[in-house]
Amino acid sequence: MGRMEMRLSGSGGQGLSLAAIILAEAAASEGKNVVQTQSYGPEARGGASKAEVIIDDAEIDYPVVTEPEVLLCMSEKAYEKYVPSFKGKTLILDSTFIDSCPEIDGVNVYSLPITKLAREKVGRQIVANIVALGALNGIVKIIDDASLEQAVLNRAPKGTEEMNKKALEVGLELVR
Amino acid sequence: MGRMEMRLSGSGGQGLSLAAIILAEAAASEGKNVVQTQSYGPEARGGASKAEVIIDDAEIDYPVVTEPEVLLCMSEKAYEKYVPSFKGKTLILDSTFIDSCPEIDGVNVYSLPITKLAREKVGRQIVANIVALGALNGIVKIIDDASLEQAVLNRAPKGTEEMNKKALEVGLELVR
Amino acid sequence: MLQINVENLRMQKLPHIWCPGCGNGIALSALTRAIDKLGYDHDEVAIVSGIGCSSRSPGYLNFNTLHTTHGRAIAFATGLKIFKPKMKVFIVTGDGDCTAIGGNHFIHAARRNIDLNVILFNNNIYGMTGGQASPMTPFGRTATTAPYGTVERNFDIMELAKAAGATFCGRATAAHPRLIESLIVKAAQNKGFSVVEAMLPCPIGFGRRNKLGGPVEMMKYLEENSVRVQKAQKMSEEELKGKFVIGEFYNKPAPEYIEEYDKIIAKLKK
Amino acid sequence: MLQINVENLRMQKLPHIWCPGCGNGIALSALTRAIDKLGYDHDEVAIVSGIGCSSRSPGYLNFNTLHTTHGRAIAFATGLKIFKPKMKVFIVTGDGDCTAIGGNHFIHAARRNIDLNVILFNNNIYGMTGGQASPMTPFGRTATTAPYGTVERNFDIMELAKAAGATFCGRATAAHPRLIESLIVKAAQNKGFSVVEAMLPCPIGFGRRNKLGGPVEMMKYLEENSVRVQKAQKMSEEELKGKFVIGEFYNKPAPEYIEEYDKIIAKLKK
Amino acid sequence: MSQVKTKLMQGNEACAAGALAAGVCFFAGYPITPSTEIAEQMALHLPRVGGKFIQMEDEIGAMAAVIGASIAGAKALTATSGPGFSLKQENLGYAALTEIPCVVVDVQRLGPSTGNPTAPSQGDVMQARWGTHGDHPIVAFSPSSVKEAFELTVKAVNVSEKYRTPVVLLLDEIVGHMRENVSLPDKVEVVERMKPANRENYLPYKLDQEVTPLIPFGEGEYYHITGLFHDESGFPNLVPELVTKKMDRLMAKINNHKDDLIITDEYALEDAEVVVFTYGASSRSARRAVKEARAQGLRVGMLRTATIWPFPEEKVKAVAEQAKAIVVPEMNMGQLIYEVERVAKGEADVVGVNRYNGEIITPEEILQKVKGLMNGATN
Amino acid sequence: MSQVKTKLMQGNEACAAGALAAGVCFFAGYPITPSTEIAEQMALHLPRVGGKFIQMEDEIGAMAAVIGASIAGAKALTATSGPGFSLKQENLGYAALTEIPCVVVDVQRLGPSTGNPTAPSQGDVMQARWGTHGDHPIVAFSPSSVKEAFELTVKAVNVSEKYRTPVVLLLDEIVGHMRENVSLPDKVEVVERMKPANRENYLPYKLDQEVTPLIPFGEGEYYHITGLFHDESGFPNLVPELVTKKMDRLMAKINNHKDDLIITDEYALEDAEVVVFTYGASSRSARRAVKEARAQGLRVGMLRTATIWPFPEEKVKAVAEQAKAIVVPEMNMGQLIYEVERVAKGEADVVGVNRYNGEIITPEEILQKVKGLMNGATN
Amino acid sequence: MAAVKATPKAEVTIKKDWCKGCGICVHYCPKGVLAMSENLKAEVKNPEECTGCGNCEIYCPDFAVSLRRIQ
Amino acid sequence: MAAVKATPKAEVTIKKDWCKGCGICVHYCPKGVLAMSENLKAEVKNPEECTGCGNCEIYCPDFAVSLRRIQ
Ligand SMILES: Cc1ncc(C[n+]2csc(CCOP(=O)(O)OP(=O)(O)O)c2C)c(N)n1
Ligand SMILES: Cc1ncc(C[n+]2csc(CCOP(=O)(O)OP(=O)(O)O)c2C)c(N)n1
Ligand code: SF4
Ligand code: SF4
Ligand code: SF4
Ligand code: SF4
Ligand code: SF4
Ligand code: SF4
Ligand SMILES: [Mg+2]
Ligand SMILES: [Mg+2]
Repeated sequence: MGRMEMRLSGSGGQGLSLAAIILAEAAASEGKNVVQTQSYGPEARGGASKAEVIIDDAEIDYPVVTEPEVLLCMSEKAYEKYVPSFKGKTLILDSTFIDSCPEIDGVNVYSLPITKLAREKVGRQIVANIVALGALNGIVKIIDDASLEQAVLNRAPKGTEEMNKKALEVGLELVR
Repeated sequence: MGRMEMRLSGSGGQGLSLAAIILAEAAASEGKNVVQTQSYGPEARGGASKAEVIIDDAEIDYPVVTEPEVLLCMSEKAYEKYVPSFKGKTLILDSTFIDSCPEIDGVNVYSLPITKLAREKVGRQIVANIVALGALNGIVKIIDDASLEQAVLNRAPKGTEEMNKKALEVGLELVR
Repeated sequence: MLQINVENLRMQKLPHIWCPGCGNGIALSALTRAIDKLGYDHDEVAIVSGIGCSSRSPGYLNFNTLHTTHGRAIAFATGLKIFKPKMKVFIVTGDGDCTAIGGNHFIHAARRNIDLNVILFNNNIYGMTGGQASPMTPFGRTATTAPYGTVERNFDIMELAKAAGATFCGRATAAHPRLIESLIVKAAQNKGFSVVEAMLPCPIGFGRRNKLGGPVEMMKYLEENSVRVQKAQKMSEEELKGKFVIGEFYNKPAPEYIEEYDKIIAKLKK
Repeated sequence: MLQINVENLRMQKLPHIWCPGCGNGIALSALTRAIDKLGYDHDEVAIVSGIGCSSRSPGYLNFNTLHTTHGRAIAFATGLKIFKPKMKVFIVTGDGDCTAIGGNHFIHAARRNIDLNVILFNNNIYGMTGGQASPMTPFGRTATTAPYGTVERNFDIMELAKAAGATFCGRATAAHPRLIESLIVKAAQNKGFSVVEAMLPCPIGFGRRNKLGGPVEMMKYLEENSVRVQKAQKMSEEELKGKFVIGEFYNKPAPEYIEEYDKIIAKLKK
Repeated sequence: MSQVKTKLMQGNEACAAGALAAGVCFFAGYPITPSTEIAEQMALHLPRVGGKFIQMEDEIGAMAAVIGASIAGAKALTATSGPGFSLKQENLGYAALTEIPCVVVDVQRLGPSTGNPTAPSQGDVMQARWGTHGDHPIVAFSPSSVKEAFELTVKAVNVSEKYRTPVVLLLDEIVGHMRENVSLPDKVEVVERMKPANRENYLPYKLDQEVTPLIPFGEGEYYHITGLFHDESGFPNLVPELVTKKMDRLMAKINNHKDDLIITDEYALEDAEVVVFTYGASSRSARRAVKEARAQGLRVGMLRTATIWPFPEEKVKAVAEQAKAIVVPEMNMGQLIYEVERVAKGEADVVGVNRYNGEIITPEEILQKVKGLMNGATN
Repeated sequence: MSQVKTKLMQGNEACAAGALAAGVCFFAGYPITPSTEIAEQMALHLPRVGGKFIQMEDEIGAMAAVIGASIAGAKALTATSGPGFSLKQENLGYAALTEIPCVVVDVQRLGPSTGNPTAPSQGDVMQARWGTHGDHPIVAFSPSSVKEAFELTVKAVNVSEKYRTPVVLLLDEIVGHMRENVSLPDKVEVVERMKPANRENYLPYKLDQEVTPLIPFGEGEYYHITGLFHDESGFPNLVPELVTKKMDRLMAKINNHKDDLIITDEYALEDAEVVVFTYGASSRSARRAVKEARAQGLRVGMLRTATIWPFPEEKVKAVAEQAKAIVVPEMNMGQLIYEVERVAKGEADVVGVNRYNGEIITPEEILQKVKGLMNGATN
Repeated sequence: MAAVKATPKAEVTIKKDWCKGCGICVHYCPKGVLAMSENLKAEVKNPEECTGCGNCEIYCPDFAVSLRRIQ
Repeated sequence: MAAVKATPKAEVTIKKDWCKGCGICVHYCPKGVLAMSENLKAEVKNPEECTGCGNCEIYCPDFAVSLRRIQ
């Protein structure tokens, strides 16, 4: 596998950094090289924030995401900020917050009710990030489902394992 | 006149810096170039301290006294510190504090009861520095007596003018 | 708006950067209302801050505004005020900014009794850097740098200010925004060093880690545990445990630094 | 010597650099006697100082001695003590060192109630740099940087220490060397942050410019204007004007920082 | 699929892990972005290993406490960023003169002043050398990956103990905040604080030895430490001859051990006409640029240094003699390039690629500059 | 005998007198040897002219107060020495970024750390350039006589106002403490703070102008000042393009005006084979050495700079091209020599004469080094 | 007593763009005039109950609530 | 009463080298045992009056006074 760049975007409290970390950890557990970064600071408060992952079989020199192949947007602001310049292949939108579903040449656009389902099917809006992870991997399939589940469980606070597993499944379901 | 270097040495409270300043101001008032420096810091407390003057008709570049022609010592410690390396012509010792009166080749040594006379003839030990000034200039005669007196008066706190004038005279007397 | 004079705000800079339910906005609102009540001109007011979430306040206020370095707001303000005494100077500062790194400037300005008004936005935590313990984090509370609960006692800034020489001291909470406002008015009216402590919820940096609930729960907490200073005087130390005493603590004029210095200038002129 | 144990002194470093009649020597002497009374080993004692005339003290004391940077003695000592709690740490610091540039470390160490003993050599002036005003120069006194008399009020360091959280506070003067000694003993016995203020004559930097006479006159002045704290409590503010209240001000144990931290270590070990 | 035992780690975390691995048992700090995670990690882990963490009232106090703890025998570390690094300078100089081992981590962010607290920079490189007043020895390392953040922290602690000197570790926001998969060694080589062979007449500052073992306070010798110039026993002594000897020894203990201190690596250097000289996060871009250049058949190489101070003069000199041009990419307005220019003595053209706006330098920018020079060079 | 109207003055006094002559009306400081006389003079004189003096609780506060007063419209100055200069660094960077005029006098003493507080040094020369974190513009002057202490203080105040930038004045203990007879002008050229021609839409940080006039607080415009990167109006703005523009402008406002900023003088340079490059008190020794060399028929010259930063690159380059060798005497372990080496690009040998023990360099030492090089040169 | 529709004393407006959904105004409104909407913004539910007490405006940390007195 | 010569309780020694002549010991000696000499150093004038109170040793800022108890 060559270099693969992904951007998860949304707003401050949505847990996208954690999602990116889990994604990176899952990839690493499979022997891939990974770099994970995220935006910090005031821009991450209120405005749009992002977390990014680079996965590569080879050593990763340049550690910055410039042209992600996959973009996840979970807020209106993130949509406004990152979609216009998107040149990748896969665009995933959380329709709970984003009404529009644009048609872009060469881009597969998935408009999914991620947060809504987290609330309705898992019962906790807070796991929307895991639902998103499930959906994302369901689409791009860079990581073995089992590896991803393990990575999610490794990071799940005690007592929330089942809920997180459920969330991951809900996400996967969404795109199966 | 060529470069003339003088060192006034003693201990912390004896007012030798002031004496050096007056000397320098007197010389400056006659159109000479002067540089005045002094030792600072802990060494000036307790140990031997010094104040130095360079007088020259020409511009003074190097501002440090290295081989003074004139050395005044007003304490035992200063005597111990500065006399051994003295290579100049005129050595003035305050016999109030320094018992020894060495004979050194090519050096004119003056052992004078400077502080004693300040106490006895002017009534205030504190003007010993001015007495010393009078004696010093009486010997080396670099400055016009009137210029020196004016310089002393310029620096004398209000009400002490007469006392300082007297002190200067006592010093001059000593070597006349 | 009815109570808030929008001319005191830089509307084009809003919405502000603070998190949902952050108490800074409540105190900032009280400050604008107080300045309005005081009837100052925009140009005679200076708002000076250090660094922190709270210290971003000046940017939203329509006066001369100065965002300095962490902990140094009072020192910058000292120079400003001394050189131009006609300025009415308010210092907006966080508990970290004012009492950690800035503690020395605080006690010295108090000692000099220089005519500055410190509005201390106390959220018991370092908000901007993500929830580290501050000198006003209560003993036992957790923070990212106190994962097992802080073992440090916190300052009682009212006591400290008074002991250092402040001549007006008062405290309120976000649950008492009208009290914040009236204390700021009184602080400004005091010719000398004045301190108003506003206890504010930081749901993100403090509340979450300490399981204090969301913004509303934190407001309730402040409300329920506040005791007026008059009532507190009649309560035992035991009864006061865990309570926040609010109200006017101290108000006793003393010679002000700039006035005293001006006396010297006047004397020398003669 | 009879009362002074010369083993506590570095005799080969004496005579010290201080001026004739400087009060530092009197306080230093009291400190050696106190340590002697406390019965500490040489090697378990650390004396830490900042920069100033008074801060040269450690060089003359036969223990682990640390002469740090201006104002930072308490912060250095904090690291030292936390890492090696068995050390008995005394901080010798001047009024400028401790309360001007070092004020913040002072109030924070007090807040933490860390087991350090601050012996504040208060000569009301910056001695080492030649007589500038300090935060403890009394209002109206002259100094090289206050040629027309200082317009700043001075700290009452007992009040400040207490408000910041110190658990033992006491004051004496050079005219009461035995009181300095006994206060230091008590300070050391207090498990927590202790402050002993020793008011000392600086004939050169303070006395001369303020026309207070020579060493003996300054000692008399201290003697005559001192009032024991017990007596002071019965005096009016008016009567106390210009007086120095001496004695033990405050002695009330509270949780000590290192002990509290150790509890966490112990808990984690389980 | 095979499970590899690597760990995803943030640079700041790796730094904390390195500190713990090297035996650091005391941390004093004051929070500041983008370094705070180091403090947070130390707060979490130190009490578990019986060490001590304290959040001080400011950076000055933190630096002081670290020195105080080191004097008591601790391997001690503090972490900060630009504004805090500025505040630590006075006490950093104290540690240098009094020869107290300690490590200061500066996770560089965009300055000057508050600047942009969350943006990367390499703007404190010269400050690390010249930030405190007066001449003084300093050692500074700068990692360019998470793994190296771990390794160089271990090295920094070891060097500080071995040479009794403060060591600066210059991270940048990129290396500090990014996460990479790393596999860390279970054990690392650790230099323990030297103990004197002979305790009789212990002199903490022997002049005929580059480094005298430091006996901690409270361990049998009681002596004096001062920031004034001092004699061999540690007591104040301002005699000029002694001062000269002290300063000469201070500098020699670093300068005589450049082999031990200077860590560089080379890439495609043999026949390079243009050499990219690089360090820190920028070297990630540089490496990619050089790879790309080689792929295009250009004779371009790279010299990366992990040691900022002492500056790798010899290596750069050799490169200057070999190459036609040296390209120096830096996330600042040109700092280490001053050293490169000085050492190159006009033997090679020296050209900077600079970003000072919070963005990382891209491989393309470097490549472009290199190509420009190649064209020039073949003319 | 004719009475000449000159005055005996200490360097520190002359500095204070220069400040007053240039219109300084605010001083905040904290005592430290060997700078304290400046504060003492200001305490004495400022209230007489309606100005304000304050002794702050520390150097950090002093620097802050000076900036605060300048924002209120004061020409403001502070004075310190090494340890205090280290503490002022953070706020010095704030002044640089926010473009607040102010002057910082550093009377250099022997460092590092407390070192020897009463001994002279030129050890803070690099610190003046690199002491605060991040890139920033700086101007620094260094006088070599009492008269020049006066003149350069005036210049420093003027430059700081003209370019809205902090200026550092590097005295040394020798120049600060020695007294010389000087005749000072009754009046000096004074740059007043610029007033904007047009007040409408006042922008304190216009990008299309090197320097925008600074309207003091309380004089009709109310706006925002921050140590974060900011846009033309002064509000925080971290957009990279803006940051680049800001930084470029900051540097350009100094670098484009080197003619106005760089003050040097030459002595016997025309046919010189060996040139002594010098500054501060050391140049007094250098001058004597060069005189002596010329008296002995040696082709030796001297280039003295009163401006340390920006470094007089052009002049040094010219000298390097002309001479066989450049001798750089410094009361430090070699600091400005780095710049000389860099600029010389190997065109001339560059050799230092260094003292770092509290003694001034003697003319003999310099002469000896020069002679050695002459011999080498004639071989 | 027959249900009488109250006359509102003030008109409340919520700036949706600025509202961050903290719920504080809702908590401090003594009359239940305000409520949180589905998308987590404050909204005016029972305008007629408003007594014009001003709490909502004063307590809102985001300057998102405006009152206009109704004469 | 006939004059009886007192028996000193302690022997006082002044280290001339360390004495800086401040006069404090003289002031605090309750019995006038000490006095200042011509050359401004403290000296023991009336050794027999010494009560061994210890003031001189404790008050001397220069560690220049030593007491030795006389048994
Ligand atoms: C010298 C320096 N040290 C540290 C920081 C990092 N810093 C920024 S804000 C802050 C603390 C903020 O806490 P507080 O003052 O309570 O304000 P809040 O964010 O809670 O409103 C710190 C430590 C800094 N900017 N400068
Ligand atoms: C950072 C720094 N600022 C200033 C100084 C200069 N300085 C040395 S001692 C001193 C004050 C001494 O006053 P105090 O602490 O009262 O001690 P004293 O000499 O009176 O005993 C000052 C300002 C310094 N050494 N370092
Ligand atoms: S972190 Fe806390 S103080 Fe900062 S904006 Fe968020 S809630 Fe407010
Ligand atoms: S200046 Fe004052 S404090 Fe310093 S040694 Fe002299 S008398 Fe003592
Ligand atoms: S003014 Fe009072 S009653 Fe009306 S909506 Fe606001 S809080 Fe409710
Ligand atoms: S208080 Fe303000 S921000 Fe909070 S919910 Fe109400 S309108 Fe929205
Ligand atoms: S011991 Fe007492 S009585 Fe004897 S000499 Fe000393 S002070 Fe006087
Ligand atoms: S007290 Fe000590 S120093 Fe002073 S006169 Fe007596 S013996 Fe001498
Ligand atoms: Mg806070
Ligand atoms: Mg003092």
